[in-house]
Amino acid sequence: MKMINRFWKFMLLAIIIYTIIQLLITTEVFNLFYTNTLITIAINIILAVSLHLVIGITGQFSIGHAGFLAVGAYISAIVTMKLALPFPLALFAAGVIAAVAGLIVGIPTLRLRGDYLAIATLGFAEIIRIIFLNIDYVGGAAGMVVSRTTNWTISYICLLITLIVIINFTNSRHGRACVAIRENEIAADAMGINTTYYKVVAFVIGSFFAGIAGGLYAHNFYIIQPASFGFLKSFDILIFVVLGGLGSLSGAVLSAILLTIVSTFLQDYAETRMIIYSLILILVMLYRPQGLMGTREITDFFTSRKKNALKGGENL
Amino acid sequence: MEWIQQFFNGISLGSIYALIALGYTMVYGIIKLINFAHGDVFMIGAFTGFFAISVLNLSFLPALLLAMIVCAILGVTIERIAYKRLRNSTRIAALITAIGVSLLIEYIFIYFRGAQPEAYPEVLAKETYNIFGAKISSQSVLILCVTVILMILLQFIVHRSKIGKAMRAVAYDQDAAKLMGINVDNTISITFAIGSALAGAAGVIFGIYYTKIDPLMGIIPGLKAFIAAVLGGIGIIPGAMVGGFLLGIVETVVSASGFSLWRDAAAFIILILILIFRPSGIFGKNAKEKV
Amino acid sequence: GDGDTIKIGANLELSGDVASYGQSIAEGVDLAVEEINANGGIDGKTIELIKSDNKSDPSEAASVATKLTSEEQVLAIIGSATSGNTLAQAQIANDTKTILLTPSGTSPNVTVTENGDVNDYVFRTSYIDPFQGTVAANFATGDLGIKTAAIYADSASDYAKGLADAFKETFEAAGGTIVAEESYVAKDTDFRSTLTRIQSKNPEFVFIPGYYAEVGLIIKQAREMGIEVPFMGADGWDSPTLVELAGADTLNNTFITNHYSAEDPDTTIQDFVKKFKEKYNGESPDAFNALGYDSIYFLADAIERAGSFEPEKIKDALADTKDLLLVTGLITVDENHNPVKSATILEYQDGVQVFKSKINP
Amino acid sequence: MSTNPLLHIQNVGIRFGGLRAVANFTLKLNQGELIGLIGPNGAGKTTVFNLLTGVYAPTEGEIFFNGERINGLPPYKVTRKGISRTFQNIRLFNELSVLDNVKIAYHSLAKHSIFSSIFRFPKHFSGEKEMEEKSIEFLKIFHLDHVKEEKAKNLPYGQQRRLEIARALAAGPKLLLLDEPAAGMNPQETKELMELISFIRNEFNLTILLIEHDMKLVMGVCEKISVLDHGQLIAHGTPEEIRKHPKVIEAYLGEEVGEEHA
Amino acid sequence: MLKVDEIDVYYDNIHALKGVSLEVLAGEIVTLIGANGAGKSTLLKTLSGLLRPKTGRIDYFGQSITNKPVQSIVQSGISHVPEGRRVFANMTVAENLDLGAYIRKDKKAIEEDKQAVYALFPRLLERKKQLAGTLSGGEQQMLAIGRALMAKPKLLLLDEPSMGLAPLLVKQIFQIIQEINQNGTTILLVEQNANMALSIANRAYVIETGNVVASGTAKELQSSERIKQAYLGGM
Ligand SMILES: Nc1ncnc2c1ncn2[C@@H]1O[C@H](COP(=O)(O)OP(=O)(O)OP(=O)(O)O)[C@@H](O)[C@H]1O
Ligand SMILES: Nc1ncnc2c1ncn2[C@@H]1O[C@H](COP(=O)(O)OP(=O)(O)OP(=O)(O)O)[C@@H](O)[C@H]1O
Ligand SMILES: [Mg+2]
Ligand SMILES: [Mg+2]
Repeated sequence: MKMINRFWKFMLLAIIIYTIIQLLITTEVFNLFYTNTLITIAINIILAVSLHLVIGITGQFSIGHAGFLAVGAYISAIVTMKLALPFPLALFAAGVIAAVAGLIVGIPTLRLRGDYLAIATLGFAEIIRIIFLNIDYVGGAAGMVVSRTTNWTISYICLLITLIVIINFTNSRHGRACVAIRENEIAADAMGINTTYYKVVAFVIGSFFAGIAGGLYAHNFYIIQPASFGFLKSFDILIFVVLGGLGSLSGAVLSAILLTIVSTFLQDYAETRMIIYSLILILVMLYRPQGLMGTREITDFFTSRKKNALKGGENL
Repeated sequence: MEWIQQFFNGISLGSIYALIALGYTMVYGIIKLINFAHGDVFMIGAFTGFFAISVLNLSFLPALLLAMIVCAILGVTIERIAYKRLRNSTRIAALITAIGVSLLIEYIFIYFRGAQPEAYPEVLAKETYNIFGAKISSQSVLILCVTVILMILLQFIVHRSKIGKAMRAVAYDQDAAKLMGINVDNTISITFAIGSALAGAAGVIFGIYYTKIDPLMGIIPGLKAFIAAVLGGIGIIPGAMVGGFLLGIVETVVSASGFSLWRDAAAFIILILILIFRPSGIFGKNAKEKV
Repeated sequence: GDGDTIKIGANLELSGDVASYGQSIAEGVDLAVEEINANGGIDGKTIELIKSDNKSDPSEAASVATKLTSEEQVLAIIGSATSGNTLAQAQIANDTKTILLTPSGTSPNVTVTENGDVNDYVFRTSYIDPFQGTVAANFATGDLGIKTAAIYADSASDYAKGLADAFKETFEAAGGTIVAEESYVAKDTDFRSTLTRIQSKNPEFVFIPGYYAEVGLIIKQAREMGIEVPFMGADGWDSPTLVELAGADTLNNTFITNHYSAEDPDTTIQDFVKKFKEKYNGESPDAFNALGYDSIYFLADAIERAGSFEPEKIKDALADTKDLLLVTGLITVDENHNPVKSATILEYQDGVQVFKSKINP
Repeated sequence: MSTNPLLHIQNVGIRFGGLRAVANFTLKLNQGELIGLIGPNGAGKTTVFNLLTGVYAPTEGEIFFNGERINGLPPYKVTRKGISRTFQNIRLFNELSVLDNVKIAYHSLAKHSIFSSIFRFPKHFSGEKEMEEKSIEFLKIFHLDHVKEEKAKNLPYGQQRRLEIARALAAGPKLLLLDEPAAGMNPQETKELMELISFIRNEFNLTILLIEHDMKLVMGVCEKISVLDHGQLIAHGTPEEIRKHPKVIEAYLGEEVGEEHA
Repeated sequence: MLKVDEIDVYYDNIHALKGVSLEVLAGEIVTLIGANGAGKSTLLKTLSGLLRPKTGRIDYFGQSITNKPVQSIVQSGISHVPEGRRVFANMTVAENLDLGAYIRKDKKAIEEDKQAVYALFPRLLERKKQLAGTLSGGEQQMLAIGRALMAKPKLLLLDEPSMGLAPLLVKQIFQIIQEINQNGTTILLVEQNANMALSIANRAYVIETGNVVASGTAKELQSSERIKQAYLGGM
């Protein structure tokens, strides 16, 4: 079958990418710094793609994604550091608890629209952050020291799983239901789609992967602090999604890669980095308000199905 | 007595939020843009006032006016350069641009003068009044009056004056507004000018009241003012004021009960609760789309 | 390092929430590096300083540290300003055998891990939080004869928490009572509601561990509300801005513990103040400036004593430092990599810091 | 009238603030009927549709569909019970392809779960395949299959109207509600639409309730017509009866309506 | 009065009007008919300045208004009632009418004209405090026409004014259009309801995919077999 075939092509490509990079790491062509940048890129892609499902696909304007990142980070850190359980389990727990948080946040807020939804999600993210700030068990403001266990392989595996799940979800009747909500909620409702249900589902899946990203994040940066998960972090994730092109999964991936590299590169330009960063944002938005990819996908450039309008990655 | 005092504390805090929220809500009401740079215009207003008072030796009113003018010009410039092109693109693209503009103002400012805070000179004599055993400073009273007067003035402009009607027409449908003979660009510029001038005034008043200003000072009050605006029903002018007061009082009550660390969380919880029961804010009409 | 230079990284908060501390440290570091290089460097090698911004964010700090250690292969990293951002790099420093020297990270667990092990490669220039808290409590009970006190601490910083804990312990041990314990959050501007609460408890003394930006406002608002009792704080208060914010009169009857005082007639200090003012348009150096400056000399001294550029030897030399005279005092490093040095108590009189006493550990 | 109507609207009403948009409205639709709903602008016709489909909950009265009480159900549940509609102002999924627009309508008829889609179980593939095939069949009926990859918003107006009907049909309704399907069409296009309505009605064994201001269409296809004015039913009967009904002439048709289109 | 000379209009790369020329004389009712998507609305939008022609020229009373901004075109006496009504939903009926008179300064005359509009559409008077967005389609159409009249136009551009209206109202609207015309306003009318449009118009143009394919007096077109077949329902 064509679809199955595509899946194996995707896997083959994934394995090739992995092998090349792993080779570069073992031969020490990539030093620790490059490897770290790769891990950060993987984490950021997971974040971008998980938010893409909520904003780009379902059209729900959530700007509090860092809250779920925080939940994942803290839960995974508790599992490994306090309970001394294995890291993969911690990652899973991070995803699950973040998904539960997504459910708790999503049910009341997703009935709100537009900017009201935006500010409510931002509010929830801040509440989550303040909760961690006030729990002494996780170190309060000073944060928690976490030993570094994230490595390139595990980040890559998580990234692949995220991509597969989200692409598969998007390219199914369920993903179409979400897109329908984005396009016209009243009509979607009239077509028999339980709009609340799908908004919450998209939100929960998005939160789950943000939680996974949080687990990787916590075990990559030695320390987690509530201050790292403020609304500016949420904006960073939002920026990946919008800059890449709302509704384009490959756009989100691409901009997560680009912006992470730009940001790492700008470390050397301490005083001017924020000026450059903000100028990039403004200029891209002014001259390409639809984002780098618009609503197109990378695969559109290779296939003849140019007019396929349902976005979110090709079928796997 | 302690609680009367706390009530006054809450009102004073709330009127600052309200003052910033007025401009926020106004700009939002017309072009539906969450102008994240509003807080930074507020910051520039505060610094302009500071400069006017300490370097140009101006007194309060001229300094206030100068700050308002500078901010009005800044606001219009931002709109013309950064937002105008985006009028027909998605709201979210405009939002990202606004975030970009906000960061740009902050860091250009820091680049040229550093991030250190500045202490505001005292230009207004300060007295303390005793009401029911609670103390309230003349400055608090001043802020309260300024806020209420500006609110009434704005409400009048938007709902009664011709330019106000034009603003609301532009807000709803720019092409149809053009067909009425309205100059859309000018109307939006005027909106930004008024909104930004208000932010500038708020900046100066904030500086005088709290005495500390710094290049990142706009972020938190900007966010709080935005919450206040949403609480009241974003785009609705009296709503911004009521939202500001409500927020101020809630925060004060939470701090006064010894939970100061939960203060910001409480602000958001109130916001979310209100939105759950009134999805368009306290005064917001539930603008359900007619099917 | 190779050739004629040694690479030293600076991993500082040049933007973000606590940018002003990072920037202050950077100024001090720049001045010291300039001086040392002008005087022929360390053992004939000039210092190549690589300054990076960590955006006041621990994950960025870790990323910067990785870059400095693997890309630039620096010998040592100066930074960061806060304990959290320093902690984020501790494991990297140990793993890559890079000296990590924080000028101002005062939390005890920067150098000592939770289970009591000392981080081999991590050092600091400042003393630790409990020391200042203890000094303040002793001063309050002893010199001022205080019985009841309130604590109003910055909750968002481990620094303030450490000070508050130490103060409380010592104060209560000396027979005093803490009548109110309140916190605020950094970047707050309105403290009136909590101050009203404190006022209703009638303390004789208020201990305010925190940073000048908020403290200035707290003092001003407290005095306006009629709280006239003595206030005390620590090095976080030290900035000319505090005086401007609170007002010179308002600040009377307040005290701080500090690393040093720019008003101190001590020649080492005045020398530094003069050089600093020359380089930075007459700006008066604050404690972060001084600590940044000292950090470079602290490191340079160790390298010279080690007589080698190998990190293993330098870390031993740092740990062995004894009676090294720096701007912020005479230091001796203890077994936890913490410098043992004196604290200065200063009183504000009409906006000027007046030397009150010097307390040795 | 038969004893067991498909749709039974009983004394339904709704208020918007002070305005009683629909009041005491009663209507029965038997299986297979095609009934027109006409009335002056603002009479409350669209509001009746909104009440039927759950967009608004009636403040008074009850609605039975297939013997089940449906008032107060959310729209998606109403659709699943077998009522679907088109909108007065077209509401397509603009950025999506014509094919996807129809596929979405199939959503609630498909069975494969989120899990089977995410993990690509065989059920997913069979489910998706079935949706695609059926959707294409539908597009063929409506002569839209040649534009199936086109974005909905790029279609000419007439095709958009047809797509909306196709989409409504794909949701598998027993009762179809059409809100001014001929609005904005010229007489020639309206004629074609009339043929289409008759065709789908027979083909899918539908019951249809139709709002339209084009009297030629209404009189041409409807067996019975209900007339609303100020939210109230003022007449119900065959086209001939309605055409001559004095109240309808006064409120809605005006004089000499017959001649105009003749 | 109005002379359109060979204009070409594009939406990005869609060529919507291809060298369209037409003329409207003072005092006339001219109607444009054509299938969906023929370019009728595009033409009206170009006349009122919402769109710019790429080539060609538009003269109004002998003066070019080709690239003038919308507000000055409105000021010179051209009012456009757009397709789909476009009333200001968040404002009351009365406020909508006020906005129609935005370019005017004569307060008293404005008030009189408002009363005249209410007399024309009594339903609007009933609903004058209601928000326009909650009006029914027909009510909104009345409001849109009323609003355009408030500018006291010399030339009124009407885009499908009968769309979605009850037969009685359609008749009323057509009567009102004639009344407005008799009071001295020239009218350019776009209609799908070609029969009725032709019955009140002096002259007509037929547009097909961006080209004018036929023109003449209303009578001529009404009796043309081809036009009957394509647009009048083949009677
Ligand atoms: N959400 C609402 N809020 C307030 N009033 C409303 C609302 N929806 C409809 N109305 C009012 O209810 C009345 C009936 O409106 P409705 O849309 O049902 O009319 P209609 O019969 O469909 O008219 P048309 O033929 O013009 O479409 C109108 O007067 C309208 O203004
Ligand atoms: N905003 C737009 N962007 C791109 N193309 C457009 C736009 N508006 C109209 N078009 C295209 O221009 C052509 C002419 O459209 P126009 O709206 O003028 O037709 P019309 O004759 O008014 O049709 P209708 O009877 O449907 O109102 C059509 O092919 C349409 O698809
Ligand atoms: Mg209707
Ligand atoms: Mg048209």
